[in-house]
Amino acid sequence: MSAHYPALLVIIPLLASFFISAAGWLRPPWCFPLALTAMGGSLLVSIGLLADVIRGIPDLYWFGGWAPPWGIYYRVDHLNALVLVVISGVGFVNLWAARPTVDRELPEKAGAFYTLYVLFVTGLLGMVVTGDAFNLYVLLEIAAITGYALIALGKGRAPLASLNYIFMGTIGACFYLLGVGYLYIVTGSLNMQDIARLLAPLHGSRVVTVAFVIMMVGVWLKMGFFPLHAWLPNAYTYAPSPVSSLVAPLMTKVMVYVMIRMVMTVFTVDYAFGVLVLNEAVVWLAVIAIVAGSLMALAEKDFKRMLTFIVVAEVGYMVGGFWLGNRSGFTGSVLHIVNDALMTLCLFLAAGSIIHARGESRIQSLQGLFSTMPWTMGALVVGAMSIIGVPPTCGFFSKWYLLLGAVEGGHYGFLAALLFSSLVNVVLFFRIFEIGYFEPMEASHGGASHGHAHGHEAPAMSEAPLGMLVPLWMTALGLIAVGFYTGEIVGRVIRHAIPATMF
Amino acid sequence: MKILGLIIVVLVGAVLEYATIDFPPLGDPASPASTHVSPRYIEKSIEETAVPNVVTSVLADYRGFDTMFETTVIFSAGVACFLLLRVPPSRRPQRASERQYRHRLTGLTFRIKGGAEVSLPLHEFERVDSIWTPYDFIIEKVCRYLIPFIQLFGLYVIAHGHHSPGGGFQGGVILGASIILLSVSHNLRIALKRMGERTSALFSPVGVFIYAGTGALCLILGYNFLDYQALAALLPGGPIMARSHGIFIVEVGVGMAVMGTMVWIFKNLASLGRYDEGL
Amino acid sequence: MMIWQLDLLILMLVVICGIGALMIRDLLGAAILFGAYSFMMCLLWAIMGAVDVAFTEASVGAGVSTVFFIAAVYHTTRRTKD
Amino acid sequence: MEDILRQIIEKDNYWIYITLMMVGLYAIIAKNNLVKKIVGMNIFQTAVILFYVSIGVKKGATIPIIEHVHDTAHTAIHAVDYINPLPHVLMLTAIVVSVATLGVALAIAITVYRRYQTLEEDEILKQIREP
Repeated sequence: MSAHYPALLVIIPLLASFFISAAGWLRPPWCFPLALTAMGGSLLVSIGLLADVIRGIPDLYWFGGWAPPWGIYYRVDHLNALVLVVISGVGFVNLWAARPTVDRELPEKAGAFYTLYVLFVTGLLGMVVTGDAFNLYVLLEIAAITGYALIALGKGRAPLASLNYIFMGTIGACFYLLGVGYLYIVTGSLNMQDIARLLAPLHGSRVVTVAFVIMMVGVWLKMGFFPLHAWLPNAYTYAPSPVSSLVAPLMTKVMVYVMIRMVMTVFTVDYAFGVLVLNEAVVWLAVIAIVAGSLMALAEKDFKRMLTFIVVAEVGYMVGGFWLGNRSGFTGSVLHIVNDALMTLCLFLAAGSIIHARGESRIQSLQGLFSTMPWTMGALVVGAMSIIGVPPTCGFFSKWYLLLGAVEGGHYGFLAALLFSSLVNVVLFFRIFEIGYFEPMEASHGGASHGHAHGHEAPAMSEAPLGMLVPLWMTALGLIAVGFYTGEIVGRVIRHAIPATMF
Repeated sequence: MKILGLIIVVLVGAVLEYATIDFPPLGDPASPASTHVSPRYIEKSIEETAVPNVVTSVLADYRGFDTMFETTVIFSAGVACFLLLRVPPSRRPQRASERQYRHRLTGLTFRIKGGAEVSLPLHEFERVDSIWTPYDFIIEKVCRYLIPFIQLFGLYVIAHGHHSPGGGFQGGVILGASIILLSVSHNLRIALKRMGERTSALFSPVGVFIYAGTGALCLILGYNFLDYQALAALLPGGPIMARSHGIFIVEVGVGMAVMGTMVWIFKNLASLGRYDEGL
Repeated sequence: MMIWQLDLLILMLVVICGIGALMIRDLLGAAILFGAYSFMMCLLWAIMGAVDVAFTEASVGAGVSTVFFIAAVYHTTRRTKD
Repeated sequence: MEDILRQIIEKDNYWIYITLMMVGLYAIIAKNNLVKKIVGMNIFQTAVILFYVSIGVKKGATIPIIEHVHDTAHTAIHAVDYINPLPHVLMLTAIVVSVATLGVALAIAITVYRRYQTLEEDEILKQIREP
């Protein structure tokens, strides 16, 4: 049975999404359980795949029984097995937290919401595991279209933000498709490893250079890398909270993975770092991304919007880490994909439960949160520690590898940017803790919590529903657990993913 | 903003033009694209899948996995339009603010404001859209007689995808366009009587499920996903004919999915999700 | 690519319909011109030998997407400033 | 003059897809009306499709449908006289994706109109800045 794992990984959620859509019309109460089995099934299959990869069983799957350059094939190696587990894990945990909000805001359309949710995760899983360049474009479009629709569900400026996301996302996807077309016209094949084999003699030609540049611009546009990030803050802020806590942790990280896969497998490392002398410039771009992201986060008055600018800065970490070109930089970047997905999920889930209870997310309105919502704020503290990079949590270890890579690569600008952004994160989150802890809730501030007349008595606890707290605390504990297992993850998985030629 | 746009456009155009210098000349038979992978498709298509139209055999068999996700893209667009636009019946104002009726024989139209309940002998009156389009005998009658033949042509396109250009997508779109023509020529309510929202909303998942289900069936029968040889156990003819039948089943699934989705998107777009007065 | 004058005519018509669809001030006109642009693209592909793609573009491009545009413009405005 | 024109049309007409793509990109960036941007986005996608189809063109080759008579001996089919079918398959996917994106973009444009009563980007931003 395990030979079919790569196929099952994508087919279970795909078939489930058809049943959910039909159940939305025939048996509405079945929608959530079906979505849960879909996410649970793909999580189990991805853990099985990771186990296979660690045991050294290479997973190759030929679709339709055709050999690779003619048919499409899935290839699971050390790099994408890890990302698969993270995606299905985040999808599964976030589904629990999505239920209260969906039941409250879209009771009749829950079937459609869960269908798009499961299709979004299917698109991401397929993108990570595919070995065919054009198949990656089709799955990119599935994840994109479901993302546009889910983001446009929000209130206020959400439709306009989603429309801008559509324009930028389509330009990015079309640039990626054009890059695949330029490679196809010169090599004649669409299979990633086949292209790499045929590209070897052509490394000097203009077409390959332009294909590389277009693909990178397309992928950077989709991941919100600094100069091309204009769509990201509005899209993730105005989206409904279960959607932003699904899209923010996953979409940008998977696009970073696609960039790494393209550079490592299709263009091969010695072309990207040897022939092209771009990596210095890209690391400086990443430095600008980190600094600008952190400064813009400082200037924000809205809590959720501040988190989106932290996501922009984190994208700068991963891109800069990879383009340093040394082993610890690569390890830090891949480890940061895993850690940052968990950290961003924890922060956005906390923001979601605050908005669920308080109704608004302006920083000024977060007074007295420690007394009214102690559990949520507890998890937020763990998430903040991880973003800042405090040892027990996983954020510290990936930042440690990035710093190591910066020192080894002799890139002190990147080093300074990492330290600067960590300090800014400290300021950001302690500002919120200060408002949340020290400023008492004014009696006049009605809101969800019914403050008593004489303010000094602690206002009653108006915690987010249990359905949102359990996943939040699972993620927070997951942050600490992943922190402890970093040695395992790096030693058994990431170390094998590093290409031999990387010095 | 316009100058920034111009600069970006000229820059990107220059980069793209710079690359075309190294392209193989247009239409050259020895270019890598037409010598590396595609000769096998052309030469082996009849041998392996007994389908003369090479595009259909590559679409549904060699690269069938792509097409399954492509049908999922269409399906997700249909669900997305429903999610964004559909106004659930419970939230709509109870009575439509203003309704128009036309007397069939004399052609007089009555506008009833304030949603008052009026008892009209309905066989003599017919409801008309608020933005009233003049009743046109020619359009209604021609479309009424034309639509069945368009649908027949759509089914032909799906069925004949093996031998002539066409297949699931084109046939599905033509079938969807026939329902859209019905809604545009008459009014949305007549189109809804012909194909209700529930039918079109169930057509698209069932269509894509036929595609993915055939693939899963091959998985259950022991072969790889979407390997139609496995269907030889169920269908007459050897493994090659099984592939041809597999491609046909998949094309029917795609046709159903695309038809259901096109009609579903049109209904949501044309009536802003209220399903009473549309284009 | 048989008669090159015919190709030149269709190429010019494609570019003219494309730019026309963007320059025209009335959105309904833009939708119609976009339908014409799709039909010209379908002719171009039929000449290039891509019959399946031409068939799809004719039915999907000229057929359905023009109706979607008109349905959208029907519910919004035809007026544009630029 | 004539052979120059012929050379431009026959030999390398890649300039056509670059012009269309730049028209589409300019429209997305510079146009003020949202529906005009959607038209520009669609032109941008059709330009990429045109590039892929022009890869598959083969001089002196017929359409990729093999007319074969069932009973005659299996005459050898050589790939030179049939057009490359692979770009056509890829572009069926791209056309379907462009229609799906068009449907979702128009649905969102309608919700934007219902909320702000205008499709002009500057008027919408003015409404957002002073509520």
